Amino acid sequence: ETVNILMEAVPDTTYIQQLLPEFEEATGIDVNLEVVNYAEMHTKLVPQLVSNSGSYSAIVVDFYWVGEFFKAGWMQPLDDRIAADGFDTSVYVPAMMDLVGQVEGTTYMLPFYNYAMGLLYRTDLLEDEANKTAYMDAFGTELKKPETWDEYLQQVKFFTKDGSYGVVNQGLRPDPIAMEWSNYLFAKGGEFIDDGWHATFNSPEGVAALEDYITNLNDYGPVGAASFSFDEAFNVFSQGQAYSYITYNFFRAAVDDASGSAIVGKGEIMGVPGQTPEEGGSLNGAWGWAIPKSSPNPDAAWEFLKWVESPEIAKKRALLGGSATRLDVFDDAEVIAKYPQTTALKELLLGSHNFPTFTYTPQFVEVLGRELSLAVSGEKSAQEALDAAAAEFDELAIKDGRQE
Amino acid sequence: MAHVTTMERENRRFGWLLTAPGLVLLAAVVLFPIVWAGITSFFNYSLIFPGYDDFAGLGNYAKAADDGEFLHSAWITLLFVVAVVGIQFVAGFVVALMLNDARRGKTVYYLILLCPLLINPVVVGLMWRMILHPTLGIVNWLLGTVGIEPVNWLGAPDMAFWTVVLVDIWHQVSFMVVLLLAGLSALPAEPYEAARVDGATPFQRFWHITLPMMKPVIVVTLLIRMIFAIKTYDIIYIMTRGGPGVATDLISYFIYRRAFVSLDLGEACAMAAMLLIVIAGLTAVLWRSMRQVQD
Amino acid sequence: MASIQLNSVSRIYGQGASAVHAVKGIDLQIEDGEFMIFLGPSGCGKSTTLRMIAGLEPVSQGDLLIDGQRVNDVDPAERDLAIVFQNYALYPHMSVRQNMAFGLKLRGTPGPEIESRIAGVAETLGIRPLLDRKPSQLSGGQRQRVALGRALVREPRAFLLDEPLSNLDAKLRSVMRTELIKLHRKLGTTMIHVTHDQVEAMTMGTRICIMRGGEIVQVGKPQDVYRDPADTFVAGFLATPPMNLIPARIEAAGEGLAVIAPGLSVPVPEAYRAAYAPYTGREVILGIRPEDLFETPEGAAPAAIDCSIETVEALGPETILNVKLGQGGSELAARLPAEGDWEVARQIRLFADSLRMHLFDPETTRKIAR
Amino acid sequence: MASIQLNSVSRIYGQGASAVHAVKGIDLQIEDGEFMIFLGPSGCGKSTTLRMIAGLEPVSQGDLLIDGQRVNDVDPAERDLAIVFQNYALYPHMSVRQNMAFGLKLRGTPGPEIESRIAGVAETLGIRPLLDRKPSQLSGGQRQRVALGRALVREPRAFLLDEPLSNLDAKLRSVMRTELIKLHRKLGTTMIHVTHDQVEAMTMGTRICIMRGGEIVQVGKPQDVYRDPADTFVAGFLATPPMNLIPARIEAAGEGLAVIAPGLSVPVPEAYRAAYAPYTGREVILGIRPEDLFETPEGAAPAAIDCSIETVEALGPETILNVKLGQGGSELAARLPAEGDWEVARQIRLFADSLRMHLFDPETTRKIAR
Amino acid sequence: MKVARLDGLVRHLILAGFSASIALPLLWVLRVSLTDKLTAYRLPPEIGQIGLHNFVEVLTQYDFTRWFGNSVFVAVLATAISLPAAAMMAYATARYRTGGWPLMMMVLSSQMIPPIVLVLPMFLVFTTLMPVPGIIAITIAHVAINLPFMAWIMISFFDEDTRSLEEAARCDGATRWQAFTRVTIPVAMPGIIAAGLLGFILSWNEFLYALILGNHSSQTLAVGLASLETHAGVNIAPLAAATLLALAPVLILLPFLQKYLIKGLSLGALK
Ligand SMILES: Nc1ncnc2c1ncn2[C@@H]1O[C@H](COP(=O)(O)OP(=O)(O)OP(=O)(O)O)[C@@H](O)[C@H]1O
Ligand SMILES: Nc1ncnc2c1ncn2[C@@H]1O[C@H](COP(=O)(O)OP(=O)(O)OP(=O)(O)O)[C@@H](O)[C@H]1O
Ligand SMILES: [Mg+2]
Ligand SMILES: [Mg+2]
Repeated sequence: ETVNILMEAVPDTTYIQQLLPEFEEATGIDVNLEVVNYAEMHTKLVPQLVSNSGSYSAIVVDFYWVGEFFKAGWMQPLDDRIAADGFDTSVYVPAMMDLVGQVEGTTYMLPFYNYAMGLLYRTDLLEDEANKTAYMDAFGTELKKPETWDEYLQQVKFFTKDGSYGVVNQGLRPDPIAMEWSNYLFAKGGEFIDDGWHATFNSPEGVAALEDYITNLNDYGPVGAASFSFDEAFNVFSQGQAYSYITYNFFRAAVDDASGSAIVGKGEIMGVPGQTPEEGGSLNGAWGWAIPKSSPNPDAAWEFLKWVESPEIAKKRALLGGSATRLDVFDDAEVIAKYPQTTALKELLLGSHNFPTFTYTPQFVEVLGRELSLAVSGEKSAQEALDAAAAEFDELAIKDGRQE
Repeated sequence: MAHVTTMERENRRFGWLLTAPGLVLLAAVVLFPIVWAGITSFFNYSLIFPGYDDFAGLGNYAKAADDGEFLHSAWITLLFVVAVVGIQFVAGFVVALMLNDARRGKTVYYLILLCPLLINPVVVGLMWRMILHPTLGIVNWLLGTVGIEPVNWLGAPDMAFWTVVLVDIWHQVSFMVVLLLAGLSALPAEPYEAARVDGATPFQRFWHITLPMMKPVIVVTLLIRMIFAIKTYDIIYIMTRGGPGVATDLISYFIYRRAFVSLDLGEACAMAAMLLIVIAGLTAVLWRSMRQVQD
Repeated sequence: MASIQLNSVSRIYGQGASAVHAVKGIDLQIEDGEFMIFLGPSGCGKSTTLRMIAGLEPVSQGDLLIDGQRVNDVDPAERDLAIVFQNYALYPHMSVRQNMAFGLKLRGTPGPEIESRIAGVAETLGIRPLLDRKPSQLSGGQRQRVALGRALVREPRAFLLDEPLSNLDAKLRSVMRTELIKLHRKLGTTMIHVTHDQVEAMTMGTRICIMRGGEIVQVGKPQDVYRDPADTFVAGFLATPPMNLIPARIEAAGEGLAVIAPGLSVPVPEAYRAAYAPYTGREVILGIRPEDLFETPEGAAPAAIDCSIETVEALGPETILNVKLGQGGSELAARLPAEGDWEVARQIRLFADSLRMHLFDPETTRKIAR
Repeated sequence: MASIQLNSVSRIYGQGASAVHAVKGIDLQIEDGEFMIFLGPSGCGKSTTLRMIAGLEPVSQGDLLIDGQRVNDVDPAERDLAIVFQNYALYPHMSVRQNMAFGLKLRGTPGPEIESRIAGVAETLGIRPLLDRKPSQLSGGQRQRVALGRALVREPRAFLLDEPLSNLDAKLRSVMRTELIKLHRKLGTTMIHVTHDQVEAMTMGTRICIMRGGEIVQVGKPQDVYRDPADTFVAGFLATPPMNLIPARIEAAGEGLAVIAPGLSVPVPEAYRAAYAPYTGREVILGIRPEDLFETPEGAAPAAIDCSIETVEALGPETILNVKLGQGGSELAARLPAEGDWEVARQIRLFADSLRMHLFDPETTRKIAR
Repeated sequence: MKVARLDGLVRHLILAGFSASIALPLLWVLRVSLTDKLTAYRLPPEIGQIGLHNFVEVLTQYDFTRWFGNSVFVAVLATAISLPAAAMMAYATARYRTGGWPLMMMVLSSQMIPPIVLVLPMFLVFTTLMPVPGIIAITIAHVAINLPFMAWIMISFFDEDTRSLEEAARCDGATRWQAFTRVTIPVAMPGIIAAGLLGFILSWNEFLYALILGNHSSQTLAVGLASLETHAGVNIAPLAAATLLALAPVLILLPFLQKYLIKGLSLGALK
């Protein structure tokens, strides 16, 4: 028997690939991982899911497809299987289960890995004595890792000098800019929606967040950041030309990869600081495992899910460098010993905010990305752009029945 | 001639016989999708709730015609197509002419200019993003060494449009060269000899002999390139995602999002149908001008 | 108006083993205003020479001079010659009118003048009703006339005509012949005319240039070449039927000499005796033109030839007899009046004027001077 | 081997106002084994007729029969005819050898036989050294020979030859003429041969078909057509120079009649008097062939003509004089011996055999029967 | 020749300038392929560690050989099938006006619609026809998409000039089919080969259908290379190496077609 899974080319996929022989040996089930570009996954999945005979036994679901897949009924509920096999879902970080586990009380997915966003910053610059004195002279406070959003912004301004930039942004539409700006929104204390699913991100906080964003991008970042995807942005950072970069947590590992980074050992990640040291501004993000309705062999797929999310394998993945979603892995001594940043990542995750997930999340990301991009390129004011996006959001929410 | 002779009937039969394999192939593979898309364009058909119970009539068309973003995309696409096809045609024709008459080095030139065509658009986009990286790219660095300020290739709306045009030209210009060169190499030599003796300068030979005799090939080349340019989407997808703002939001990418991000197939099909009508109109005009030469 | 000079001009197609030496170092001086005829067997290099003069083929070796100026490297467009191509080379996408107007337009000739020149030439060529057709809608002869017309509307320094009348009927051809001669008289433009037609060759040109295998064999006034062919090739080439060439031998006969061949014995006239004496006892080739054979004794020194009729070709105005000399002898052609009692296999006696005979050296094939 | 029959066959190119009526309902019966010559001015429809027979042009009206069977709708490939195209239509991508082998290969002729047939034909045509060249590497005459060769290697039911010798030199042409005649004798295959060459027309064919403006004017044996042209067109078309046609008038002269024209008065011989009597006092056209004009009285009824020499064309074997009749009279051509004291502007007296004169009705242009 | 030499100089200047603007970015790709990502982005450019490790990585760690094999299979097969069909269609239209222009418009209309709206129904067709669409489905799709475009290109190459040659062939006893295949096709070869080459390239680069209709074993180069752009960044150095590897075999094969593509046939012998 063969289990076919469509996956993205990310480190976590590679780790599973490495562990697969164990599974195949234990169960006699072959596993084919079909690896494609992230951008193409959705395009590739949709026809498979629409058709009543797809070829994928299991799939991985990005958090912002969840609403859509749920609404369209493309995923099989897993509760019966979980109950039958006594699979423990309580070990998952709760925010993970919210995001890529349960929808409206039914479990459709098992969280696979998280990519919550954080603030990558340069430890060497913070520790530099000259910087410390200059910073003290300028602001009268000590130069240390920022605890609040405003302190961070101050540092961004400070480090923009001598051909270096305080920050590098990923201004490409739609998802890079939308995801990145979400951190600004949360850091400024704003929220996307209220309880009644009305858009609130065009609030004064939202507008201020966008203005911060535009200032950072245009004044403290490199030319052309408005068109950067994370790759370009990270390259600027990893070439040592920027002090900070708000991005996905898996880039933390890339900082220490000598084949692509000039700042090995000089970068660290933290949660995006909020208005106060207690609040975090990070955006959460994650992938979940699911079994599609069109799965040709759901039982075998479940076998695989059980195996891949078992405590042993989850730990092995983490030890290879994988990104954890389970608290037991985060707290595992061996893992922490090998990757000291694990603790920081856990905190980051715990302090992160979720993006509104509903049927039209992808569409909303498009809209938001477009409007943010228009604002950044100066064709709309921050307020106009956010108002336009909010109006479209409300329409989508109404269409989805979330809003009266 | 009043009556149809057997031979004409035979000709006709033979024509259809030759056409049959192609038609069968097309009918088997693309007929259903086209009809399906046509029908779907009249329904509120979303992939989330697939089904034909919500008839929309011309609603999807009206919506598209009323959609500012869509119209903007159409306008941007028009500019893009004119710029890309125009520049590629002129450059491609010049190169094809030069290459056609060159005595030495043909193969080398040809191999070089064929390379871009053989590179996947996705890779082309990624490579150019790297090369045009505003701070880490070689181009801006080279410009810097001669004292030119770094160019914001993809980050500024106007520039981004032209950057995309430039990259597409780099990638596709050889398409024109290949076709036009094939056309040129099939031209008979005699009229050129006659024209040279008649005292025509190289430009006059080009204008009075090459252009008219090449017209069918030129028309087809322009037509095909135009259709492909309208369908451009990979490069946009990789390089700008339609940004910054909506500066490079070409229509194909727009329709792509409508279909696979919004999953609103009804509307996407309506937009595609509108596009089809426009292109078909253009094609008809070009085809007629081609026939004028043939007759 | 131009003089054209070829100094050891060669043209080699291709390279290496498969190279074709189409023109082999020919020397030729064509004076300004001359009407030069190129004549020679198929494939001898006539078109190639013409195309080199026009600038369409590169000159492989040698120098080509027009009006004393070396033009090997001058573009055809700047040579200002008009050419009628053997294969017509009409512009397929242009109407007959446009085909003819093209060269004039390029020279900036004003529209009305173009029109009137085309009208005139089209009238002469009888293609007036065809002016708006495309070449593909014309018959072979009509195309050829258009090709001719395209050259004639211009006023070039020289006309190069490559068999421009080959596809025309006899009547039209004779009209065209006259027109070309008239044109040449009127304009005085240098003309080079390639033809296979005996009449054209003899009547149109001021000189004939006879080529063979890429080389020039003889150049001269038509009548001179006809009367005094340089070698057996020219003798056998010019005119139809060509000069009869009979392997023979010079023998002493009494007082004088006689040319002896199977079935034939022609006494050498006194006038030639000195010239031919050194050849006594040697093989020669005897040349007699078909029109120098008569039924009745004629001319100053008639020599009788006995023969039998092999074939009779009644051409209308006259009859060509192919006759066989005596036992196993050569075949001769004789041009005789249309009416006569010609019957195949009949024995007849013909007379040749021995003053009009030619002798050639069989080794060099060259004429034995006298 | 095939008989070919055309029953009111027409060909109309195009439609409506610009339609060209290239062939206008011609009737013609070509017997099996005949050698038919098509003759006519450029654009008269010869090629079109040939192409219809070959099946390349649709027959617009009428019936085309081969061996009694209506073939209007039969595919060219099934007619099994071989054609030499006026424009050669050689396959540019094939070598000469392949060009010639193509038709045989299609018929499944075995390889060695193809080879030997090609070798034979190539030998005859003198293109053996060219067998491996591409058509673009050949001279005009060589291409034409290849085109001829391509037809000759086959053994079709009929050969259709469209001016197959027009680009060959006189010598080669006469060789080819003989070869074609031989071939026809040997195979007995029906042949249709379009030519503009007087000699070919007169010597090769069993019959000549003279066309004009899409219609057939006269069909008959070559000598018959020559001796007895149906109308002024045929009279003026066949032969170069053509028959002299002089506007004249028949008048009673004493006992008999005389044909009177400015500067000329020819008594009507007794034999014709009855036939011409009805025309007394009416305009006629007098026809005299150039070769029927002599310097000395000749023939049964010599009539003297006084004229002055206008031009002298010395062709070699003979001389063509253009003379002018008396004061403001017509111009005549006369074919006279090569040697003579011809000088432009000299007054001479020529004699015509009035038994050989023809009279034509100027209205219908048809010959007045006698 | 003096004029000719100047002419040639200008010509080669233009060609060289053009080729350079095409080739320089490719040289940059070559450079990237020989180093690592860090060095590739270093400015001012430094030589760094030069080596073939990226090529090794592409060949060993990625499914490059399979992608490449699949691409070759699909592109070659699709071109081999669609080229003759398209040539026949184009010829019928050019010579016999079969179906007239409405047919050609209809044929081309499939090209005028963004493939994105066609790919889903096509996927549905294929899933009903075969359990798992794969490389065969991709090939068939490519045949159908490239056919109209190739047919259109070729119409203009089957022009009137070949008609008289076909007539000669018909009289030589060739059927319509033989006249077409043995005379017209060879004479129109430059155009046919050009259309074939472009069809091959189109299929080689085609992404959407290959993505949607393919599965893990039938990934083509286009899809495979795209997966080197990961969520965690672009593996630019291996990508550059893979791009060059993919280029090489095609460029090696090409000179064999150059007779038709570049030199042209001298068809001056029609009359
Ligand atoms: N495609 C065509 N369209 C219109 N008219 C045509 C076409 N082809 C030929 N004609 C006309 O038909 C007439 C007959 O042409 P055809 O080729 O039969 O002449 P021909 O007797 O062979 O003349 P030639 O001796 O010059 O070859 C000519 O007047 C010609 O102009
Ligand atoms: N492109 C070529 N390549 C090789 N040989 C060639 C080429 N063109 C012509 N030739 C050869 O050169 C010789 C001269 O050709 P040319 O055309 O000058 O002959 P021609 O005297 O005009 O003959 P014709 O009377 O048959 O037209 C011929 O033997 C021909 O085969
Ligand atoms: Mg020639
Ligand atoms: Mg003809």
